[in-house]
Amino acid sequence: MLNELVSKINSAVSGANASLLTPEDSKLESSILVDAKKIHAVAEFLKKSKIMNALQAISGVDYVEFIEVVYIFGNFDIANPGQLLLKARITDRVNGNIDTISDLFPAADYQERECFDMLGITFNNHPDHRRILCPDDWEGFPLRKDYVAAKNYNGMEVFPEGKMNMADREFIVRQEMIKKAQEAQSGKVQ
Amino acid sequence: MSYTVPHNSFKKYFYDLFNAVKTTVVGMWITFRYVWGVKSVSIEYPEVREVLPERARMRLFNDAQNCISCTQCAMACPVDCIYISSEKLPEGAEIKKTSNGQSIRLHLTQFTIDTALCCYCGLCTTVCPTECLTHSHDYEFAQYTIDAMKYDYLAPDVKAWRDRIVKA
Amino acid sequence: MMNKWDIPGAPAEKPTHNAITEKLKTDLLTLNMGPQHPATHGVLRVEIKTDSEVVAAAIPHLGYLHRCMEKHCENLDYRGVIPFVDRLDYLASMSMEWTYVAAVEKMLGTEVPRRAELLRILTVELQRIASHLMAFGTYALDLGAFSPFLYAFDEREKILRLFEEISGARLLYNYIWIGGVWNDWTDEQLTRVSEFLDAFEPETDKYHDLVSVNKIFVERTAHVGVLSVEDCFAYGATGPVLRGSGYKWDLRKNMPYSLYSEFDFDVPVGTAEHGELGDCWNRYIVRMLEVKESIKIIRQVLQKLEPGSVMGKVPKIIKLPKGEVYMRQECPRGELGIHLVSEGTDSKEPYRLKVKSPCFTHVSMLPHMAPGQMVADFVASIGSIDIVLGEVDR
Amino acid sequence: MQDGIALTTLDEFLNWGRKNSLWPMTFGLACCAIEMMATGAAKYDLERFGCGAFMATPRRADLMIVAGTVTLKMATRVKLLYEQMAEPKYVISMGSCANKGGPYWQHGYHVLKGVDEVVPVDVYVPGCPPRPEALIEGVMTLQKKIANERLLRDKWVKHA
Repeated sequence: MLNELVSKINSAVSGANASLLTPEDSKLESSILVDAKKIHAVAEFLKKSKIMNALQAISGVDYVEFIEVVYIFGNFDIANPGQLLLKARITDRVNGNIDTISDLFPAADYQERECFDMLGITFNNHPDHRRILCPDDWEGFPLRKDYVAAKNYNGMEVFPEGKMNMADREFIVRQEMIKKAQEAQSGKVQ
Repeated sequence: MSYTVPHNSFKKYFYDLFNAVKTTVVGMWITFRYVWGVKSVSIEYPEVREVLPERARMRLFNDAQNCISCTQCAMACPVDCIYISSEKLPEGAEIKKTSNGQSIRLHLTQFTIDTALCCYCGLCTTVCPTECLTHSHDYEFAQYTIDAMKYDYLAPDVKAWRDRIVKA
Repeated sequence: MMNKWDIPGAPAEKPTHNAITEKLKTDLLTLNMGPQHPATHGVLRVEIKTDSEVVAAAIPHLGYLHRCMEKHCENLDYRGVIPFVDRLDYLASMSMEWTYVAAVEKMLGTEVPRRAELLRILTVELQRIASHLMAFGTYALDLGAFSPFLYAFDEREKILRLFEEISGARLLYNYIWIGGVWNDWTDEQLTRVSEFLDAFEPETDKYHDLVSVNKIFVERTAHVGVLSVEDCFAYGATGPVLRGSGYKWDLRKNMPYSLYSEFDFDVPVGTAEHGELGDCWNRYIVRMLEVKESIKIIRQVLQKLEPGSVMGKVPKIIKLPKGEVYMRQECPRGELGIHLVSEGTDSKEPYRLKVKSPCFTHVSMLPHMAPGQMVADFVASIGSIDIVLGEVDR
Repeated sequence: MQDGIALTTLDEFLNWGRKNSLWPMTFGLACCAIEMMATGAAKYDLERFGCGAFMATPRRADLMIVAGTVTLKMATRVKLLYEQMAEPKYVISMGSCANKGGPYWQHGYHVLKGVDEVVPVDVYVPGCPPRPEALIEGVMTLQKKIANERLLRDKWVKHA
């Protein structure tokens, strides 16, 4: 079924380069990968041809070589219910951008803002391109794999040392060191 | 529940009026019936206490006498609030047994739980092989300072504490 | 007769309210509703631009409860995620747990025993009742009625007591585990469930008499915050919001998961008895009718239950194959989706866990609903979509 | 008896008044707020302690029950609300999250590790979420604290 959809997308949108991603395990979800530049045209095609009538979520996954934007569509048609995972890959981690689809699906408005907030993907032509969950002056994109949490925000310590149970953890570390030293010593003696 | 709205506006006016009075009186009557005949549900807490179910997950308690320092609870804990450290028993020391017959091969030197971080999920108690780590039914331990929430289960006063918490 | 009132110097006609307001030019006033506001159900902050008393625009500001749950899940093993999923929608923890657990089970290919599946349905439907009772109580509280809140909480406490007996906690249960459920229900507890249902069913009629048909309540909610089916599709709304607009869609019926295909129940949609389809009253009544359907389902579960094991075979350390899965389930507030990505069998942690929360979607509809409403109606609109901020901000 | 009988009695009278009319603020943050509502509802009935009149504004409240996770975005608002309250004011930190960050302490880049970073806390109630009884016990603990306050004595009597 997804194979048909791939050929349909390819014939309707030139340059979409749609391809089917099938996992090794048959229990898992197959998805369709399209070219990031053509995402708006593909979404328009899906909406116009009534294959999918609602956008459910936009999820982003940071594989370190590229960031994958996963558009999760749902078909709320009673006769033919279904869902589709449509993916686009962005390789540029600094200036990664993709076209917005919020003019087609208003649901994408907030979802894209969340995706920007969490993974730092810029959505071109978005009507209200701001952070949504983190404060506006937040630095970094938390769900990236290389994110390091800030130590301070607005004068508040994010990880105050007194609250982190450092003594208890140090105790464990010290015990391990003593144990190792003892083992090493006993090894030498023997 | 259902009614047909009269289209005549004059009639509708009085119908709405009648309807408003009627539904309000019905609602008031339902509330008024609670004055008599309905058993009070309030639990007068400090004097009367609700009997907690057997599985209730309140404060964690570790019976250090039965602990074999396997650190499985600390591994299972999703919030890392259990701190255990242990050292090898000196050679020739007597190996004690736990109440269910497992031998204690490590000397427990620290068993601390920070209840200010604990999320009371119960994952640590299910993995405990000797069932020494349990959820007690003790929920009344509000504190004035945050440091008092960290419990050392090897502290000398733990005996008295144990008698209070574990009602065997 | 010189004029209507027969007073010399008086105008021929009484000036109408509209004529005055049309002439008057008022500046937009910015009202900040929240984060601490009794009517926003938590820490939602809505920036409202009002033209006198009429809302011209509403801008929700989210993130006041952004607890970094998705980041945490990337650092926990698959069992340890369950307590964190609990804390998403804290009014319907059981449903949250089940969706996550179902996603893991689908990747793992676990066979869940029949009794465990039935018990899951039982707990989730009880949770749906508890959650809708809470929605009923707080919605009445928002609109100025206090006693429904007390009655709803009274019944809710009985459900929570049952949950506390089987799981050990009142609110955040960690009861549904990968492969089954934690504890079995005893026969005595199951009889108490049916006793509770027998006592509770007449109570729902009381709620209808008390609130649903009450003229004040109807006036506050009918024809307020109308959302058409097209709006719902455009914004991706699900659950009672979609059904309140009259679209008969329920995942339990349309894409049955678990054992729901065996059950006989109805999908209530907005009745338009008062107001019109898609307004606050219809969204409210869908919840109240769903409670009755849940009672129906639980009764059938109690008949179908047979003794058996409640835990399937699950490896001690769970490792999932490389790939991803998107799991949807019908939760009290709409469809919850869990997008779970695993990075192959050498990792014990999820690579990414994205939660598609129904409340987040519904909050995004507020700017569409608000313009043209009175401020008091806007409060009714927020209450009718029944948001839980833990799920919105995650 | 350095403090004198009159001041002691007056103090006791004031404390008695204060501790039996603690009006909390309607201020729910997260999961614990539901348990706070349950405490205010029929079964546990916080009103029995003179503590059930939930005020919608901080200006009229004496007690702030911080029920839930305080995030960095919310922390400034919590501080603002605390400062808006009139003296005497008390804070109960309810639940693990408000105590020390709770389950979100480890990787919570956006979670404040304990509300005591921004406002002074009088009583910490443990639990995640605490049972309604535990919250009542927290209120009682606070009442115990208020009963031993030395308002007038500290003001007028000079200690050596």
